[in-house]
Amino acid sequence: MTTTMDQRTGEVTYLEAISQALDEEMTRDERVFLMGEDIGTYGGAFKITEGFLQKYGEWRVLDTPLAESGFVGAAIGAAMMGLRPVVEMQFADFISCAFDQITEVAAKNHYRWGAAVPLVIRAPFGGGVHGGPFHSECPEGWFFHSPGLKLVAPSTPYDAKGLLKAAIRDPNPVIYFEHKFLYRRIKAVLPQEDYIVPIGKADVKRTGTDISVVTYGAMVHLALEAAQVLAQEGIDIEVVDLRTLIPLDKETIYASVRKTSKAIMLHEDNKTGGIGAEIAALLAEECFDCLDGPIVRIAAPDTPVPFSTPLEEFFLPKTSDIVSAARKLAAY
Amino acid sequence: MTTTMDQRTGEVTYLEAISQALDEEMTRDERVFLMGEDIGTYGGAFKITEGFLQKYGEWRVLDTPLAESGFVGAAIGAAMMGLRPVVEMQFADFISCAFDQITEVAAKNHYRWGAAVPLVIRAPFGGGVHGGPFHSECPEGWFFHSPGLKLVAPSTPYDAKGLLKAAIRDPNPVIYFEHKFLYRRIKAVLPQEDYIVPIGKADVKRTGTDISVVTYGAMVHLALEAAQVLAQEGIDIEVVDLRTLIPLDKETIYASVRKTSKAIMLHEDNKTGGIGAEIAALLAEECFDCLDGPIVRIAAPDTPVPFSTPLEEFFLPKTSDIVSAARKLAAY
Amino acid sequence: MSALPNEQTLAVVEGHAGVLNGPLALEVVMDVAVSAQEIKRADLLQMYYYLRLTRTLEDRVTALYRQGRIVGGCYTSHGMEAIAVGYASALERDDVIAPFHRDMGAFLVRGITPGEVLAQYLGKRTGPTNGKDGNVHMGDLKRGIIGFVSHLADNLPVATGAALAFKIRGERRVVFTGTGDGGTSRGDFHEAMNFAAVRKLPVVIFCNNNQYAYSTPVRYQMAITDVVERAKAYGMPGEIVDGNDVAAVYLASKRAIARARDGGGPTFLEFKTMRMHGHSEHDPAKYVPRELLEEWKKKDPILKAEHLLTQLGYGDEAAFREAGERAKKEVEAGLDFAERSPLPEGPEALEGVFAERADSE
Amino acid sequence: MSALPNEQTLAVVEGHAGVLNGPLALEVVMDVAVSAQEIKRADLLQMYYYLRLTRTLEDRVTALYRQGRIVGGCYTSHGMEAIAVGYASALERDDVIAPFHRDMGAFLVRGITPGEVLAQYLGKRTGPTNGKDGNVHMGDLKRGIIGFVSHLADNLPVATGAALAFKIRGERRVVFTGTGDGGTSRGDFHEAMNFAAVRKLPVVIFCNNNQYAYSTPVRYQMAITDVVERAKAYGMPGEIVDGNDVAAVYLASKRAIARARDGGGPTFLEFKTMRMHGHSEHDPAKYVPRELLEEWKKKDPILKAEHLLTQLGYGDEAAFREAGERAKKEVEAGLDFAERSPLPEGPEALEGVFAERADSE
Ligand SMILES: Cc1ncc(C[n+]2csc(CCOP(=O)(O)OP(=O)(O)O)c2C)c(N)n1
Ligand SMILES: Cc1ncc(C[n+]2csc(CCOP(=O)(O)OP(=O)(O)O)c2C)c(N)n1
Ligand SMILES: [Mg+2]
Ligand SMILES: [Mg+2]
Repeated sequence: MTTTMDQRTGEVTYLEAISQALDEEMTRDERVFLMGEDIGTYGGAFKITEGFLQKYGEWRVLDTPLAESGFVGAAIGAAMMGLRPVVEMQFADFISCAFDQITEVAAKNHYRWGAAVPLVIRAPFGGGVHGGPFHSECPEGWFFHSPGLKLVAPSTPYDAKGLLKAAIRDPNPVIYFEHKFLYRRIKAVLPQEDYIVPIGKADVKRTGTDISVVTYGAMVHLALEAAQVLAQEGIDIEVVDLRTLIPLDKETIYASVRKTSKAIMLHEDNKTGGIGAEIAALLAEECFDCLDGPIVRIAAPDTPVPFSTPLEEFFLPKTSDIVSAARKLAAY
Repeated sequence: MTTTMDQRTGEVTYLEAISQALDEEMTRDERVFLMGEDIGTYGGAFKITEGFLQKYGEWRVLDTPLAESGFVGAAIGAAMMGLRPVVEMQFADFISCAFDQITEVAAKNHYRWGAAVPLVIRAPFGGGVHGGPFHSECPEGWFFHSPGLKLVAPSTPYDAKGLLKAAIRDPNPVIYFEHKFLYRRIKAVLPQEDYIVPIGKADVKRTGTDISVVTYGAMVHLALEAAQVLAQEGIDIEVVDLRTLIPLDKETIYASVRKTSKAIMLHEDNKTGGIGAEIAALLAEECFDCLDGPIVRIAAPDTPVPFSTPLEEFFLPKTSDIVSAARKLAAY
Repeated sequence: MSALPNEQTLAVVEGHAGVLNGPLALEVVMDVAVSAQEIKRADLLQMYYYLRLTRTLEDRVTALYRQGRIVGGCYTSHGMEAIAVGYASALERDDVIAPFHRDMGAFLVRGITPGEVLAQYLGKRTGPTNGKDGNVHMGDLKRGIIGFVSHLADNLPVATGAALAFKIRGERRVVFTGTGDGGTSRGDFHEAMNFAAVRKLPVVIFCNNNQYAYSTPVRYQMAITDVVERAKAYGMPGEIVDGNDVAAVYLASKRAIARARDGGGPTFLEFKTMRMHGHSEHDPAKYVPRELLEEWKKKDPILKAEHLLTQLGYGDEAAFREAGERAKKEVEAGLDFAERSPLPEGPEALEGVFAERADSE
Repeated sequence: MSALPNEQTLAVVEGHAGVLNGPLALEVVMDVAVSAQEIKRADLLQMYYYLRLTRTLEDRVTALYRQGRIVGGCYTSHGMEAIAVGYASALERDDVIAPFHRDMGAFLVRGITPGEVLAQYLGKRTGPTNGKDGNVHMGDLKRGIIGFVSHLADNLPVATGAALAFKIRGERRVVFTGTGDGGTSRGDFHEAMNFAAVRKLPVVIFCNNNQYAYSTPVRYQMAITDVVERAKAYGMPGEIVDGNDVAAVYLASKRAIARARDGGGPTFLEFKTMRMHGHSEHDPAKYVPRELLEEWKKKDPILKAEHLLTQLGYGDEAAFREAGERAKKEVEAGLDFAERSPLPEGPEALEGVFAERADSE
């Protein structure tokens, strides 16, 4: 199994945290099983399920034909019959091929005729990995606008493990956005005992008094970096990590902005129609009185993710973008 | 042909305006051709292309197999080879089956490798027709967050005709959202001569000084109705009809809100992550100084479209919702 | 009802295929009668009743539609009732179906009552979807029915997944699903057929080939005459079955179900039939040649079943009339129930987007 | 290069199928040689050059990848070069291709230079996508190449649409497209095959059956051995072709192209081959049995072509060496060009989302 931790520090990577969650849930609950392309023999394109086939056998770790709509549909059927499928998109980008099954079948079954669909779709997403337009996408914005789905996007190994366990135990279809850039770049010591991170709870990753930066996924780390820079200038940033995108933890967001009176929305997804728009709209409606400045959005521009390094670097939000936006907003 | 007008008044319906646009463009430009389910022999589920098969022949009016991904993909290919395909979704709801072709192929080809895709997808959308969860959807929110697509959504026969012509002449993939509820419910006298409504230009359907209602599609008519009620109370509503959803006409929106200082976003699509969120976010960032009250959103709740009449009536935004929101906002 | 050997062959049900192209001939009915002897008298009579019940119920729906009392789509199985009645009757209680929009008989056989169906059509809270969805868009896991999704063929992958669950758990349960000739053109048909075959899943997939998809004739849908050709391309056995002969449907389904239950994997069944009404009740279907309808009228599934029952000595005119009256009573009682049922209240629109817990918990 | 009659049959190319299962035997090469006499000497020698050019270029890419100078995916056609070189050589200038990710030879034959390919890999502004996309994700309508989309089989419907445009305009142009054994499992494969057949479009659709899709062997991809079985299910002729024999690929493609051009509709070609490297260059492919690779190494397309050329008296060791050196020079010059080319500037990321005008205007 890849779920080996650093012997010296006891730390595991974000990637290993995901493996651990899958492994523990499969051991805990024999209804949990996995489907996807190359997840068995090969252990998955990112090796998250390495060793799982040997441990759980080929009927709990199914290598599927190359057919995202087909295997997501199959997962829906298995879920309705009482199993707990976790399917892997090889890259989140290919989720477009299963879009119809996710939005029209999985998302609507319970509302329409009362059938729960306890399904988890793992979607390795995001850029910064030289993947180009089809291996770097952030598709969460589409599903954010599809009632009936829950969406989570962890930023740390702790959250990655806890949210995946919570997703597997949830009776609804959950899309689990795992950021590829973080896989091997961040580590943490995780609790020995079983834990979950509840779906629907944001987490203040840094408290501050001047500006709230509301974000999720890999961008949390940029926000924290920017906060360090800004702290030296006396600007005290609060970093709200949404963790769950649907259902949104409005209370935590509102509480933060009521305190700071200023807000920056930050995401790697395209700007127009992104999740930042919704949160800005909520604040402009529900917290209008407490706002002391415009609601600022920092996001990728409205283009596909370009391949070449200078283009991708230009495309992705940067720490410096946050720093300069925060300076302007602080001075407002 | 269905494109016959009322002999007495010279008026045509919204539906007939669409037919006329298709007919005139097919006559004007022999590269224009149609594909879709049952559009030939049957003239389309809504009879928009009635008589077209006889007039233009079976290679310009193609009844396709029941395969949205396949025929949208084919339209992309034909468009790249120099034709001007217009495809019909029988109901906008089935566009989910072609989602991958639209977002990954049509939308990205020009950015990725410079290939223009002059394609129009007609999507009969919206509720109020007792269609239930699969014949009433408003899918525009998904495509609003897909760089590379243009989106239009006319509210009047004039705009319906002019925008469809502009869409057909545009070198990019355009999704044309035609509201089923309006098909036979609104009429107008149209110009004799050829005209287009330019893509990217909003239209102030009613000028007013107190509150801007920013909306599109069938909701424009609700906003106008509400404005009449509110006028009697001395509240003067400005109704901004977006007409084009992408690219947004930010100037017209900003100019309206700079004048009124108060804004209501109104749409029939689900609230969370809808187009109203983006516009609210734009206003909260770009027009923050001119706002004299919270930005209010009126939209359908975050559920599928329910079938039964009392449920659907509850679900859809109503004139009274606008009236009461405007009253509150006016008093703010 | 013995299981057939698992031959991986493309077989045409002996003696039935001939029925398809000629008018109803006595010799053919004789052939059917021979194999129909495998079916218990009571089972066959019950299927006959369900044919009558389906017809009566759907005719009632059509009448209500014409009176403007039903809004939205009205898709009936008029002239195709034998398919759903036949296959649903061939299943065991613990099996599961994922029907398509011309399978009213299957809903009824599995225990959805005419009253519930009418309540569904009328948008009442007592319908299987509590007014959330309409007409044939209904399901109920407790009765082993996966709810129909408009998007054609979407439920085929879903059905394979239900079968996968049975296979993973080692349960001897079978899933029965299908779509129309039009629905076979969708990618999801392909992905489901392929996955079922690769994993040898206990699922039967049928095509109701009623020669039209809305106004589109089969020749614009596919460049083959028999959809069953496709089975072989997935490495799956397939059969052509006379979809208007409830006994033939029942027997072919039984064989396929037995094969699936015994670990022999999926089967594809092509039920040949004809759509006798418009696509939905609003559609006069002028695009269908009158002669074609005339020809198929003679092959009406109820007529056929009566011939067969007479042939076998299981029923006579009196029995048929009695069944018709019983069906009528049941439907009228159902309508009464539906009409007296309450509509949902507006705010119920907000309920049920998310599940609080899964059904199996 | 005569067009074959339009028989709607499932044919195995005579004398070629045998090559697939045994080691390279002289008798078989003889057979190929017989039909290969149909091919002009110069054409065959040019194909040989493109085989060498493809191999040399991709080996260079692999080396650059190992040196860490290329980031992202590196999908090569190592051991499968004959397919793309063969089919692209069989097309006319005005025809169009929609290649998949193992078709480097087709890009080269249609005029994308090694320099452009390397610029593309290095993210330079001089690559066919100006740095917007990477590696094999390139296209250029001016050279009749529809750009590859990662999402496998997505370009199959697109290719049918290009063919439809030719049919609508009455042009005698043909589209050639295909995908891998894995890609055939996608719904879009089905929808494209079906549409092509229903409308008898001038398109040739191939499957590069290299026995694996990433780590997934064909038996987990489909329950049939020969993908060509599927052609029949759409009412389309199909052939199995030795994908390692450039002459066989060329001749089968010529026949299919001629049929399409003459209004005979689409053909499906299954090119049997073997993926000799990992899925992408990062993948050691330990899941592939060593013996399988040993066996297929003997069937290397370059080796095969050399046998054939020798057999026909069209070339000898010296000529082969000369071609190899020429290829090497061309690739090195290309690398020089690519390395000296500028990277795009950051703000170019914002350009090109929308077209200002369509290409045909
Ligand atoms: C994906 C999709 N596209 C379009 C439709 C609209 N539609 C509903 S039924 C139908 C025709 C179905 O034909 P067929 O599958 O042959 O079934 P039949 O109605 O003939 O029984 C169409 C086009 C749909 N339901 N789903
Ligand atoms: C729709 C889709 N899903 C997943 C992938 C990821 N992926 C890229 S190549 C590949 C395997 C392709 O196998 P095959 O079609 O046999 O082509 P080969 O690489 O063997 O030539 C996979 C799974 C993809 N590109 N597209
Ligand atoms: Mg049909
Ligand atoms: Mg392969």
